[in-house]
Amino acid sequence: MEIILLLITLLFAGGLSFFIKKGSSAGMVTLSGQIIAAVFSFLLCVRAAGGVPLEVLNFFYIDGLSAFFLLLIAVSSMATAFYSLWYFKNDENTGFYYFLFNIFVFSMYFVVTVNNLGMMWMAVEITTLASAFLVGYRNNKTAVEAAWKYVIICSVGITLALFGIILFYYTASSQTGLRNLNWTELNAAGKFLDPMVVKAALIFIIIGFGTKAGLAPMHNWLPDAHSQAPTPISALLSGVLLKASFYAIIRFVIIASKSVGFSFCGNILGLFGIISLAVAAFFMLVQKDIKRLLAYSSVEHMGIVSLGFYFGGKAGIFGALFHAFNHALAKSLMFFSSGVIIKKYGTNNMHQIKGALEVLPFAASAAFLGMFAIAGLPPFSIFMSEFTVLYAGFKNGFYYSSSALLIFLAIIFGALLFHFSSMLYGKKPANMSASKESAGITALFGVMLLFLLALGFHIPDFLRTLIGAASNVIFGVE
Amino acid sequence: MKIFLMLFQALLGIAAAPFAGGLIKKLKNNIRMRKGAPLLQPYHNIIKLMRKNETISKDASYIFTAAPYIHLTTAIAAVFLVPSFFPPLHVNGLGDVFVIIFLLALGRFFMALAGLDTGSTFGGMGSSREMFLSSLAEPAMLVSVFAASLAAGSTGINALVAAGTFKISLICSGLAFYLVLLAETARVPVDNQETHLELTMIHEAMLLEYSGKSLALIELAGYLKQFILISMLVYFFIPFGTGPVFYIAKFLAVCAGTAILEVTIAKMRLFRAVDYLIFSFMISLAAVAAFVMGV
Amino acid sequence: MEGFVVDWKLSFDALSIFFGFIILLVSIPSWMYSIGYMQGLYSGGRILFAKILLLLFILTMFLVVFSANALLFLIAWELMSLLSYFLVTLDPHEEKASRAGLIYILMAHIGTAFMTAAFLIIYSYSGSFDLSAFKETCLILPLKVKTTVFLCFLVGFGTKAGLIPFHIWLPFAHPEAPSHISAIMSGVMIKIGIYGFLRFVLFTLGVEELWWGNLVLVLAALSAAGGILYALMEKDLKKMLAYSSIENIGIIMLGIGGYMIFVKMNQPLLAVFSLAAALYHIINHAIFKTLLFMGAGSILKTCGTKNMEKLGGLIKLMPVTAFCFLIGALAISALPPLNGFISEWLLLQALFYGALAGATFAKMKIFLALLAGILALTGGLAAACFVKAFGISFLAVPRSKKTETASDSGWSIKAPMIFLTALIFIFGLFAGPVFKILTGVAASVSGLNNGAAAFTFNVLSLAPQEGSGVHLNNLLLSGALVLIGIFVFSIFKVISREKSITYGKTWTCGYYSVNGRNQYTATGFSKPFRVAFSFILMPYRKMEKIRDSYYHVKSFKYEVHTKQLLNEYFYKPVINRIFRFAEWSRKLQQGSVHIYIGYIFLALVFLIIFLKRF
Amino acid sequence: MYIELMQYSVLLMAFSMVAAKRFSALVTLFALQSFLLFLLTFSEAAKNGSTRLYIVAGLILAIKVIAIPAFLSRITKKIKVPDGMGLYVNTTLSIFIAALITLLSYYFIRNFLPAMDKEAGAALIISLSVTLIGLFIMIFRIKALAQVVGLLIMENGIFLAGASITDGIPFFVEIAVSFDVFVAVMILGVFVYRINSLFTHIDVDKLNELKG
Repeated sequence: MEIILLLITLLFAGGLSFFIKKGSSAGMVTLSGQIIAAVFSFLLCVRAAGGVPLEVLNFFYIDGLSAFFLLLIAVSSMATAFYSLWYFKNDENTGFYYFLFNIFVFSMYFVVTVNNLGMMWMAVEITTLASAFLVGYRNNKTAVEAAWKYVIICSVGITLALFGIILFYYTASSQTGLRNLNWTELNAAGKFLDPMVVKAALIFIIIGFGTKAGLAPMHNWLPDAHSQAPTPISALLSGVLLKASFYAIIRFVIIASKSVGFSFCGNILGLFGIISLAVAAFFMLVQKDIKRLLAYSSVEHMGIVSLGFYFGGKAGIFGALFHAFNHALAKSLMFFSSGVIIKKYGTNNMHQIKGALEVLPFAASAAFLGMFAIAGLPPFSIFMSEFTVLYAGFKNGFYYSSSALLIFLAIIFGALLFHFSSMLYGKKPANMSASKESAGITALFGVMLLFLLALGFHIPDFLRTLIGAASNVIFGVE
Repeated sequence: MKIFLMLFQALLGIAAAPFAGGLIKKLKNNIRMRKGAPLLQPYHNIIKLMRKNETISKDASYIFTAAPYIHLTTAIAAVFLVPSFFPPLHVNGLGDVFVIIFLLALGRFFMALAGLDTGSTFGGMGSSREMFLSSLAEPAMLVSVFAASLAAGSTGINALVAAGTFKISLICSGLAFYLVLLAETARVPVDNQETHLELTMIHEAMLLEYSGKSLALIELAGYLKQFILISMLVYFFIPFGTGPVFYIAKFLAVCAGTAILEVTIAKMRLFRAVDYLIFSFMISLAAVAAFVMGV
Repeated sequence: MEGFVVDWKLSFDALSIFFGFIILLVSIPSWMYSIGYMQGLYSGGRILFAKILLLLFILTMFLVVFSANALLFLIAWELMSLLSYFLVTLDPHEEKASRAGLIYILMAHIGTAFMTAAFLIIYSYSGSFDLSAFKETCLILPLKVKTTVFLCFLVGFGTKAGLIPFHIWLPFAHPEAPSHISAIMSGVMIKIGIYGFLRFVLFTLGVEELWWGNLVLVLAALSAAGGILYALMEKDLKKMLAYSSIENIGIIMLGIGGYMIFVKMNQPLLAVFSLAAALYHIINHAIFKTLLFMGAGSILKTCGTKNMEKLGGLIKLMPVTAFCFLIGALAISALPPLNGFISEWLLLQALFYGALAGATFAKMKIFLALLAGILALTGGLAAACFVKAFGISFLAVPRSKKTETASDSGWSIKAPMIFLTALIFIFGLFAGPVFKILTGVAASVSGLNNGAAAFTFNVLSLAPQEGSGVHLNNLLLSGALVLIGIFVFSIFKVISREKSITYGKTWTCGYYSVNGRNQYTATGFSKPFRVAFSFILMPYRKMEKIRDSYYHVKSFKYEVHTKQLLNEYFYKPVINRIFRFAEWSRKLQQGSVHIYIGYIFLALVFLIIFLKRF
Repeated sequence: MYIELMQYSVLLMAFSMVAAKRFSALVTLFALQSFLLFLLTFSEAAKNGSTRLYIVAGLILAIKVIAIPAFLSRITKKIKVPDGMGLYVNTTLSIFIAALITLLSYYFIRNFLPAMDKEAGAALIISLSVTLIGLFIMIFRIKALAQVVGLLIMENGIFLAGASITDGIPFFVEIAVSFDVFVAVMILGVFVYRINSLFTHIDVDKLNELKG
């Protein structure tokens, strides 16, 4: 039941914040809405972590996997809502923004909870449409351009995905006379599906949803959208949206693996994973725009996640899921902190930002530590997940791709450090003066860093069991 | 008892060392159809210098004053280590042939510092060149000794002295050692003791600022060093006949040879000296190779 | 297998304790030094920050040394690099420091990547990160895997230790760091790399083939000779010290490589001996390198420069620093009777007896003789290098205004230096007992039969092999030296009693005055070496004359630089290639949405065509 | 029999859209194509008289045949842009490429889905090629609106697949999808307005501020 309440809450919050034009109060409404939603999703997680999936009116279906992604969405959207308060504190009538924000989050919740794959497809499309206006929110040339590319490319991808879904449905209905697109039933019918059709379908699925999940070479919308959207939205995009659409891929992979075996799906994902890593590595080296830099790093991390699936095995899956979670945290932190810097310096161009450590001690150090976190240095948790993925690679004998992963990680680390040390160190511009920073935001940074640190040393049993349940779903363990 | 013998031998060495220098000079002059200074001239010089007052640069520090003492001290200590008049007298615990090399290096280190101490340009130039040549000479010397000790089966002085059979390896290493000896004692193909042109000086340039007693110390130390090296050559690389007589004979022979060599060949440019030293290094390696082949 | 858990298992075997001791030995004086050094250089808050960082840094080093779990080791290791990076870039205004830090941590990270690979390969066989489990697994690893792992470890740990050719970060990071940090980094941190090598290659992986040892020896020789050569070219005091660290790492690795080949030549006794010698040099280098960096630091603090060409005459202005630096210089140039001499002597003995023993390995004899030669060359160059360092920066006349007014710093800077100077003497004179302990350590960790008894003739003297009548009793030797010294001194005092000493201008063959400008310079001092070794150093000169008329040259600028062979021909080109490729790849994304959709189309077509391949 | 005919004519429409130079022609052709789909669905509905399919057919008629073309042509009136939609490759080559695409989909279906029965396979080939042709139009037509139409063509192709190889994907999914398409087109239309107002043109290939 919670899920319905959750969604209703979001819709309600959205509507309310649409009607109260006033920025701050709308923000408060949204925040509270998010918090309530988060509470609900925590409840759901707790229930689903047990391993028994919840079915609500044969429409929503929440098992370990969905629960895990619920948690992910809940955490980052809550944090983002909080951050938006600070980000928009000076602008008036941001009601529309908050409305879209809620719809966006709503649609993502919808994606991970709905049972019917057709509906899931639609929800993913809605995420695009809702976030389109958010990306184009600043409504200047570049923003509109980015939004246009975003919508067009994602729609194309999604449409291809629909083709894949139809193929799935075709074989299901022709082999087993299935009359609907419910995941549960498709999954049950999984082993009867015609492998060739499934393979064909899977191509379209992975390319389709992969476009939205930011896998290279379908990733091109991503840096534009991330760089042009308001910072909270960038955080949400790469923190949650990418994972949500990767969730869609996973759902289909689960079905497909029943008939064509896991390795086939894994191989395709692995291919895209490696390409994403390579693209990210080289584009990050010569990047000028800080938000684009972070966007590419998202591409990289999605690549790592899909590599986790490629390497497979319990380790690989665990690593991939855990990595998705860590990345959501760390990347949001990165966007938040660099958002602060950008607001202060008034530019995205990294060559014009110098001596940030002096101007904004807290935000800058948060950005610095977060940078080391997403670069995968211990003791931050991303190191752990990357390490797990790597382990899976070496264990299952993928020596070349694991070595490639190591190399690209090194290059990316170099690129990140190169850019950030040039931004944070050095003399501050003459006209800049060290300003006091908002305590709330600093606290937020502190909390997120703490999370990253703690997860690096010990994964709480709750999360562990949740991920375990998720991977059980993936392996089809009942 | 042994200790006293050693002391005696050391004193004897100290007393005899300048003579070798004088001898070589005399021979050289005779070969050049000159009369030359009397054989005992080195003693005269040292005593004369002792008598003189000393002038020290006011820019110099205690290094400048201390260096000659340290130089001489290390030389004397080395004299204790090498066998000279009475062959196997070496006291265990004073280390081995490598230690001799390290000791000489200590003295050189301080002389080079002293050269820099007064701020005199020539001093600096001298010490730079000195360190340059010595650092290149070191490997050759060490490896030649290495080869000899391989033949002897130990780096211990006594063992080295005891090992006495002619082998190609020994000849090669002996030759290498001799080349190094010439370099280390500032002899002609590398350096020229008799030059009076500062720019061509190597060893002497370091000492330009010295006068009086200190200079005496240094000259004595120099003679000692030459004595040590020649004794090492005689004992470790020319293995026939033991006993003082043979020793002195061989010693004088080496001096004579050196004198002849010095008058017959010309001094090299500084950077040709590099090739010279590398050549001797190569010979010493060849000695090791020969030893491996058992010849 | 649900994610990795870090378990904080620690182990305290002889090796770990030995390295823990070294960490203490260096970090306590450095801590004390830092108190005096940092005040006045940084603001109060930053000093506190630096202190906390330093504490954490030292703790992580302990963690690395004592961790009995490879994962914990890895985490602590990377943490160590990270903290030291923050310490190097302590002053956020220093652009140079941040760049140096960048190179440093990037290299460290690459090294860690290799280690990670190696660990994971072993782990995928062993299934546990426990070191003992690792050890057991390594017995059954196939040779190919073992070789891979060995090479990974060599690169990984070699990078941290600053072994040529993985050393490039070192001459950047060490000079830029605050001096006490440079001291700790050069004194201990790079030794932690050695520790990793010992722990994981020698005592976990085991020495599988002879060529492993040979490879290590060759790299070691390269590091020793190359390091000191580049050090000799430097006129920046701290950079020179950094390079000489590379040299000393090379010397240490000589001992370790010796161990590796002697094990394969089944000479357990010699192996232990050579390893112990290496350990001895580790201690010694820790002591005198820390001391020298402290000296350089106090110069930097008072004279505001670490460029030798601007120093001079400091022996009168800062006597304590000068004396300590002199002793350090003597020790590092391996001159008797100080500690550096002992360890190098031991290494020479190890090489010699190796050459003597390996009857069945004929060409090893020549190889080892060559190595001995290179060691000697290194010694000679080191002596030259430190004659230059001390002579130019402490002797003669000051070369700059600021230097003329220099003076010794406070006690918190002097005391640690004096302490370390004392240590140099102690570890030099009481070589026998120390070496006994070290052989014990080496024997116990290597599990080879304990030859400790054989190596010390009596309590005080060293003996490389029983029966070979070679003993070195350093106490005796130095006693003799002192006695002779006193003897000589008194004799000559007596002889020339009534002679007077006059103090005058430096003669310089009659040149009218000696001042800061016409003294011999560091660059001039190293000129012959630069010419002789030009095939490695590739010197080049920049000259510019500014003349106001044809006849009158107003000002004349002349610089000599040397090229870094490796940087010029390996690192820079590779990095440039990568950047150029990246620049080129930007063309793929020119902003046209059509092309982007085209990519999707192509991906689709590709998969459709190659569907059967997956 | 006539069902196949209609399917093939849908493909024909796609080809003619590739050949189209002017935007108005494109819209008209699109309407026609949608109308064919409507006929297909309607006949299906008539055959096995299910109200579900009737509703779907009505939806198609309402949205794809009437609403969207009207909306699009309204936009074209609103924004004063030349009617030509800018070709990267001229019509001849375009048609050639479209033919290649058809061949590709033929190869794909015949090679990888041999199990499929004959007419279903044919239908799938047609729908896939229509989809890919839509993609092609999105790639090789410059103006923004052309891209919108290309997207719609892809939708049509997929709808054809859904209608012909399966007996229509589940009902409310279908409704949702068509509404979704509608919304998408609306939003895209809005963005076309914005682009026009900001850039005073709708040449999407001139939107290349964001690089690398």
